[in-house]
Amino acid sequence: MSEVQQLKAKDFKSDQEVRWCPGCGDYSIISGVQKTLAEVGVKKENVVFISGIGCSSRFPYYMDTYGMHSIHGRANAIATGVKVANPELDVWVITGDGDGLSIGGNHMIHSLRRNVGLKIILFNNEIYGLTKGQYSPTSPQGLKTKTSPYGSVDAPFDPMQLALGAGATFVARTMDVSPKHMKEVLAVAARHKGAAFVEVWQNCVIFNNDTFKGWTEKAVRDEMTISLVAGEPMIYGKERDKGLKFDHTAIVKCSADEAAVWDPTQESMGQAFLMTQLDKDPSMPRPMGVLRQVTSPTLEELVHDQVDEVTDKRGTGELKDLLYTPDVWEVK
Amino acid sequence: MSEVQQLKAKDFKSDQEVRWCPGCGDYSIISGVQKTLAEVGVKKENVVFISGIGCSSRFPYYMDTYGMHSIHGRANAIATGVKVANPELDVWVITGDGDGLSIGGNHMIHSLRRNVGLKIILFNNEIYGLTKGQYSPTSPQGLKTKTSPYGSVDAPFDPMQLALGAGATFVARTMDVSPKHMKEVLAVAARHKGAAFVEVWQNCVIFNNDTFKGWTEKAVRDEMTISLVAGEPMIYGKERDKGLKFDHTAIVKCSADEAAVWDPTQESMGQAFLMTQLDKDPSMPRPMGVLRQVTSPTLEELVHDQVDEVTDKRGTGELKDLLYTPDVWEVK
Amino acid sequence: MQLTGTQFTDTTAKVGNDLATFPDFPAEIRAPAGSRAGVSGFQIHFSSHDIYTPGDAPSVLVAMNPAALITNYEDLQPGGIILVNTGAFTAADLKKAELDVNPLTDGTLKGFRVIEEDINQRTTEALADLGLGKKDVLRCKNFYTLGMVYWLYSRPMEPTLEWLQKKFAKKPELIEANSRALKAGYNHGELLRLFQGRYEVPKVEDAPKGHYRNIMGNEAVAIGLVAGAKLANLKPFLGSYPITPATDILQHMALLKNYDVITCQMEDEIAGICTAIGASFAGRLGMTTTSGPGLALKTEAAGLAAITELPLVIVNVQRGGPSTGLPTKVEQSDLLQSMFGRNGDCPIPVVACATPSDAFDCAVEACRIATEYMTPVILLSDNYIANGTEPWKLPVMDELKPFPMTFATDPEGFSPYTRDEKLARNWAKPGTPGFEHRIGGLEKDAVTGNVSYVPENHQVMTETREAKVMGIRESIPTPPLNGEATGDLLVVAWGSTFGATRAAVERLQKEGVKATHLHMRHLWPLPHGLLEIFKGFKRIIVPEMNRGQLAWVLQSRYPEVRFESYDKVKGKPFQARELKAHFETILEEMS
Amino acid sequence: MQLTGTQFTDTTAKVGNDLATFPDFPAEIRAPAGSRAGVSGFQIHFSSHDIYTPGDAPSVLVAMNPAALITNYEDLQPGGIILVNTGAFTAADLKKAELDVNPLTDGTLKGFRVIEEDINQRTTEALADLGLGKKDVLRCKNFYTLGMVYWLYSRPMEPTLEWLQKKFAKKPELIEANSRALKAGYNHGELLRLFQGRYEVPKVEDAPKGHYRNIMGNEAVAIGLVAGAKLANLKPFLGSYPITPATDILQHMALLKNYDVITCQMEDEIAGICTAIGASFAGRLGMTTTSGPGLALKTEAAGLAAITELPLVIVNVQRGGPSTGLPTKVEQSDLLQSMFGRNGDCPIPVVACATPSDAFDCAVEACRIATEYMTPVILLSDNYIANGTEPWKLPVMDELKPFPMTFATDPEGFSPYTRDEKLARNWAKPGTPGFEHRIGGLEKDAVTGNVSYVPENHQVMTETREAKVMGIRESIPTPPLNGEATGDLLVVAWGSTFGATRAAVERLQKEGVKATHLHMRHLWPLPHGLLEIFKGFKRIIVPEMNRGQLAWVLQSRYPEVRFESYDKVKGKPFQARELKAHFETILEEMS
Ligand SMILES: Cc1ncc(C[n+]2csc(CCOP(=O)(O)OP(=O)(O)O)c2C)c(N)n1
Ligand SMILES: Cc1ncc(C[n+]2csc(CCOP(=O)(O)OP(=O)(O)O)c2C)c(N)n1
Ligand code: SF4
Ligand code: SF4
Ligand SMILES: [Mg+2]
Ligand SMILES: [Mg+2]
Repeated sequence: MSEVQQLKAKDFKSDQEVRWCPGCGDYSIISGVQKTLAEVGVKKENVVFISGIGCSSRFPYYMDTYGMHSIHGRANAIATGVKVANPELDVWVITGDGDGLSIGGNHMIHSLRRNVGLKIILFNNEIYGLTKGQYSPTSPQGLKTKTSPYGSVDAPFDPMQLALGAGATFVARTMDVSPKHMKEVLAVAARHKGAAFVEVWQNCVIFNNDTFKGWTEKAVRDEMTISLVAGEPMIYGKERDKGLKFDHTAIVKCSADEAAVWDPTQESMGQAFLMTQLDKDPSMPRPMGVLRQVTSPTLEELVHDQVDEVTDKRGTGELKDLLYTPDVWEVK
Repeated sequence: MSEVQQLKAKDFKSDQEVRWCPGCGDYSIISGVQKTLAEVGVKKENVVFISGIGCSSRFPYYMDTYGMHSIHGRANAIATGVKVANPELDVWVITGDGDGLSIGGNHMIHSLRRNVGLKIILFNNEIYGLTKGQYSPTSPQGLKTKTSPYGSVDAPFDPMQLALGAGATFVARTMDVSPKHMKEVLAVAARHKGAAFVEVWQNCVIFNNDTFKGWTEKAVRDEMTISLVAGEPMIYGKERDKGLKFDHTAIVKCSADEAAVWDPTQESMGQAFLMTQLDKDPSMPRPMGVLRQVTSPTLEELVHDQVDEVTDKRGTGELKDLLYTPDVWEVK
Repeated sequence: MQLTGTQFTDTTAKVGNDLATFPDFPAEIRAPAGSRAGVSGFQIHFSSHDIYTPGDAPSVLVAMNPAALITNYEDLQPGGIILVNTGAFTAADLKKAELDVNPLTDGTLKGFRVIEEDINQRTTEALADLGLGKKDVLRCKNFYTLGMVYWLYSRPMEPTLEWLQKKFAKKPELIEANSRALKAGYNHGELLRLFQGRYEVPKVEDAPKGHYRNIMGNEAVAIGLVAGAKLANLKPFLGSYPITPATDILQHMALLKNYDVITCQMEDEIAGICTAIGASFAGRLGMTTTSGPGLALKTEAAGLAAITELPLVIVNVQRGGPSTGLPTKVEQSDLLQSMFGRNGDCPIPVVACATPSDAFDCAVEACRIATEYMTPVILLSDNYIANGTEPWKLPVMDELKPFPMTFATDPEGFSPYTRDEKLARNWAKPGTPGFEHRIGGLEKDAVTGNVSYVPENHQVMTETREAKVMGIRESIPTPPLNGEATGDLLVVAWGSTFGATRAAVERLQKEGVKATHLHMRHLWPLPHGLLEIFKGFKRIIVPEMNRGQLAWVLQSRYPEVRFESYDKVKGKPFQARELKAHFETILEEMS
Repeated sequence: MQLTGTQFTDTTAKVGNDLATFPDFPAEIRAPAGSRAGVSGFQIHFSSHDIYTPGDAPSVLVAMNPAALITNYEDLQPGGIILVNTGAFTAADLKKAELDVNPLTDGTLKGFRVIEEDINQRTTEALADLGLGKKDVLRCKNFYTLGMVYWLYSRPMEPTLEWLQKKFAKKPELIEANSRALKAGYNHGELLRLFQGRYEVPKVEDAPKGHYRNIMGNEAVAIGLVAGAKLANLKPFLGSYPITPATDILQHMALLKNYDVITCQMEDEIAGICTAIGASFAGRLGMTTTSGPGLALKTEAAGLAAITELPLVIVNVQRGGPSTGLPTKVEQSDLLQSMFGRNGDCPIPVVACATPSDAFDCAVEACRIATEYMTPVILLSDNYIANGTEPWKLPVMDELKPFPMTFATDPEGFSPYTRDEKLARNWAKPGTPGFEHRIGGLEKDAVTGNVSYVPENHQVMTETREAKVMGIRESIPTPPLNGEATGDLLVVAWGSTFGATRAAVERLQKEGVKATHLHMRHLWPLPHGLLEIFKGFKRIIVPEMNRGQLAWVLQSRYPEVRFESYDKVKGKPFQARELKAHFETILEEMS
């Protein structure tokens, strides 16, 4: 067991039958994760998947690693406990737009601000899948679902915008229908030190089919999305002939030559946040890829450093010291 | 009772003895709110204050209006129920950095995204006051408190940044020690249609004294803060000789003449968000005043419009229609 | 399967049979077709006399694949008919069902009348000339089967044919295909006389006169809540969060916007109950719907509703626990949580419904208690009631007695904690001049309602809250007995164990046994008069789909008598025959 | 007041007296000084023999202002001494205390020995030449008073003088001022002989030999949890959220970082318990601390811990409920919530501590049960224990028996739900090669631990979880009786009612009454042997600071005997004399 073996994607498959609907976007995501794990080269026994409840949250059962399919909305909190308890582990959070942003929204934003070293994959299908089709906090206003038969009246969250607002050190987006892009993004996320928030556009064929079609379909994808890559110019279009640049505090279209170079590593979140505002203009492409990636101490580091420091200063506490403090007196 | 009487600030005082510590910043806030209510000219019976639990949350007891001192973290959710049930009411949420951002963080962000017509005042003292001094989600890293005797390891939220991330339509900040500025900001908030989020820097003399001193103290306030006013140039300094302007996606210092005009009403949150990044540079002033103020349909409007529409289309449902649907059969 | 089941149900009701159904979904949205976990069942029991359960032991089982066969055949009556779709018994199908040998050939089905039919093939043939793709054709096989069953039970095809017209109005080719499959199945039965004889279930002759409608439990709760609010002269406000098996209630109420209904799907269960509390504070009737794990999350806020004494209806549709447990299966294991799952001494009344149609009455009753006593109320349903259907004899409108709420009218000396003779406090809503006041979660003075830390006051308020809830007993009847007032055996049941218990006890009674059934609608406070009843019986059995929760409560309150718990926690309802068998054992012990 | 109280406590303990204290804070951080709500009390009871409560009826009351006087004088023993600071009895002071007339002059204090002294003035004089501001001077008045009380009880001043040196090391002027005030007060007592005679309480002669230390309940829980984890050979992880009166435990554990302790203050109670569950999954011993409303929020996650069968200690420091209730007052009203406040059939063991020092043992016991049985455990404390102090006879190190956890060692055929003879499941932690597995909140197969919807399996698992918890009985003793094994009266108490009950019963015993006290540390499962004990007594009284919760449980489990509840829900502990009076009434009824 001591020799590190190069694992393959299939080594991460558990013996449990995968039970998503045929055609569900979840299949492509699990395969992307399995490939990423193989590529990044982790030890199976160090990997832990923690999920909440939802279709997506059945994920851990299908992975031959450690895992917990917990309760609705609490994956981030449980995963925080796992990671702080043992920082050596590679802890992944698998969650949905309902699980992670509705009931679990608070744990999500708090784990992001604390920069807990979790890889968080948010399966965003803009619907509650497991409970059979109710609107979620990312469903567009007006969407008719079982609980909004006359159209949803709730304005949705933009997950990346929310993550930035919470102070996330890593924010990215990819899509189920582009395995290549997904693997690239997941690999960067897997290597990020600290909380990595990855939104994945995931199609729910049954209850919200084609919700991302206007951006993800092969025919339009290149025009309607832009893949942001650190250090590369912001270019998009089938012919890679279109660019984006900053004009004061706005992002505007330009030719490919004029395109600005994307830098997700700036301390200011300004540019990343501007990117999340692109959706206000329907003619603009939607940003995909890594929006932000900065290094900052993680919660688990700081916690353990403090334990070490105090221990260095005071010496390892023995059971006896705990009880027999200096204010003890003796009755003889 | 039918004549609208012009009420005075003191008319909003209840008969309950105010029980904050002498010197607590809460006194100035309640007085600011009372003055604002008088100025805006509301009817006492239409005003409802909903709070959670915390020192600040005792606020409703001191107001001679309707009110509920509810449970920890839930004020926004309860207030949403009040406002949607009766949109005619002026519903205010009183909360603290623990109540509204720690345990209540989720309800906070969801009420902001839904744009519920609530006036939310977040008393930010960067500490848990009522439970006697533990660090809060806004406490700076390193702060020594009763639960962080060796310094807090948690990176804090920036409340305004979080509110913007959640999609708030109104975001502002003011401070307890500037009653004038506070009244100005509160008056704009009071008149905002939709969710108005106002962070107030509030001093807790007992457990976190002087935490904002570096910005709010008379001697430095003009240099260390900038009051943003819609339509006015971004000028600050005792001599009002300093300005801010946008340099691409950054905010930079400039002379007063060159200062850009502040516009919180833009649809893109870009500039407002950039403002929240100013604290990354300690030499920069901290933004105060209204950061964002846009109009968008409120939840309560949309809910009631839908009820009206469906009712128009189907007719008012009578009890009998509810039971005797077309699939009824008769046994004779 | 659910679709065709529903069709059979509707047709059967229209024919005038009494019926009860019990759909059984897989927990996955689309569990792999053909696997055991993917079996989707639909059980229906119909008869010419009153029936109380979807039938313990079906007399006919239709198994569309090996998994369906293997997970269900044991429930069948000895000698029952099994209709099997042999088209789905290939080696691959057997493997999906984790079967090594074919149960059709290995003797498993000895004692049943097995009818093998390649329904896939028959359907394909029937639709051959329609030019449909293979997939579409095979989708029609359920209607082919339904046709066969219609023939078997002499049901008319018209209602279903009409329904198909509506359902596929935009896809005429599917109308044609399904209609044809239905008729082909029916004709197949007729032509080949596959079955030995045909069943004919005449319509219930002695059904009380009146108007009827088929109703599912969740829908009954939804319209019961709307009706209850109307009877209280309040507008309902539902704050909720989806959770199986309660979501339907929210979904149904969301449709009723023209009944002054507001529904808000909130970010979680806590926000659901909190918005409802806010809405009640603002003068509506606040409601929230959930299932076990959601109720666990609502308990802190339920305490706030109790101490602020605001009306609130909390509906809990129970499912298998603990934790996520068995979310699509039935259980009655939230009774003790409902009674005690809050911090402090915090009594809240609990009402439970027995059947889908009873859910309407119980929802109205919950609204009555909430408003008349200014208190949160917990209404317990369960997955069996929620998704079950039965014909509901509609109340004549005059039978629905209003219980209109009144708001405080005299601002002079108004205090929110002044009480009426029922100990309900004064209610004044924001927007009314002169009644400005504050309430909250801290203990409050018994007179002024202001915060009070006075020791004696807390004792008074704790006792007052308790006395108010106990006082509800004055407004509820001693539950009627089904059977004689004294005897050997009393069976005390609650919730959806009603049906199986009633059926089992009635069968015993017919056999001359001195057995009586007592059904408890009100679980807290317990109605007057129970001890007197209990004392009249030699043995008292409490069958529950939990480990003895009502028995625990009763034993604590009535130590004078002994309660014997009989439990089943298998995610399935009791069957009348298993209850009967158990009762018979008890009776034997006594003789 | 709290500060000087603590000084008196420490000095008294060092003198060798047995003692118990009970600080009583106002609910507001700084309720207006002088108002009734702002009264900050500190009660201490010390004696030469074992004492169990902070003393019901104090013999001396020190009242620094009218509000303190008026809210406390009634508790005093007839003939007790009242020391009053007349410097704080101006008209304004009286008004703040909502008094129209001066209680010193209107006969209110008839029957007490009142000593009036203008302590403000005395202190000012004593510090006149120090050049301090008026405010600073008046801050020293409590030490002046402490000096007087030291004189009265013949306490040495040295410990406090030393403490002042440390406390104000950076502010020498305050050392001087407070020391001088203390001495001045002492001398004042001596010189003027204000009191009729002086109390001398000799040190406890028969105190068992050993090492002692003063301990507060919350601190005892904190170190007990750390010790418990060490004995289990695990590292503790505390995930918590501040809430009165439990916050101290988190605060104290946060100091113990060099004991391998990790504490995380999370965003709410749910995150608190969830991080603890995560930490346990990762191989630490997860813990979470809270009070009633927080426990309500944790119930859903507690169910997850129960079904995943992970070790977890949940500490609940009870306060007055329901809802926010009386957050700074004592109550025992979360027992039923602890037992039943979860969805589904979800038994969790419950342990309750009796006194501050017992809290250490109970915390260790909770860790033992959690780890030996792989289960969440609820440890109940309350505000009275949490903030009370008593001398703690430290265990000799050998007495602390380790119960080391073992992790699964053989990956061959490993299954997380294989059980040992105690029914505890196999534990393997992430990071260990070959044991990769998944757990979760859905029902799981009894053997493989995979998700299972099989009906029979759910019954088996439900019964297994129950049997495991009931099996804990085999590891706990039948509680010892204080008194004879049969008799007229048995008093069954739990938690902090221990002290008053023990004192009351012992007084009765001394008077020759056949009364016995049974204290219950383990509330679920109930230990073996109780029924036999109960049957030996004519009457069984259960005094509780709630409306009869333990009585409810016992009555349900032991219908053969009758339990009589005696309740007090005033936010204050029972007094031995009120219990004794009640028992006497009962005994009279019997004679
Ligand atoms: C406490 C609790 N509340 C509600 C539910 C019901 N529930 C299960 S999954 C889910 C939402 C699923 O949506 P999402 O997270 O978007 O996942 P998806 O199924 O779309 O992948 C809900 C409401 C639950 N299991 N537990
Ligand atoms: C459910 C619950 N958890 C915890 C508490 C304890 N508690 C009361 S107020 C508070 C935090 C107060 O901090 P903040 O909201 O910042 O208000 P402040 O006192 O500083 O004004 C806490 C943790 C509670 N009352 N209820
Ligand atoms: S319901 Fe939607 S999200 Fe769930 S498994 Fe099916 S396709 Fe995927
Ligand atoms: S503790 Fe702090 S926040 Fe609370 S009342 Fe006192 S000064 Fe104000
Ligand atoms: Mg989803
Ligand atoms: Mg605060």
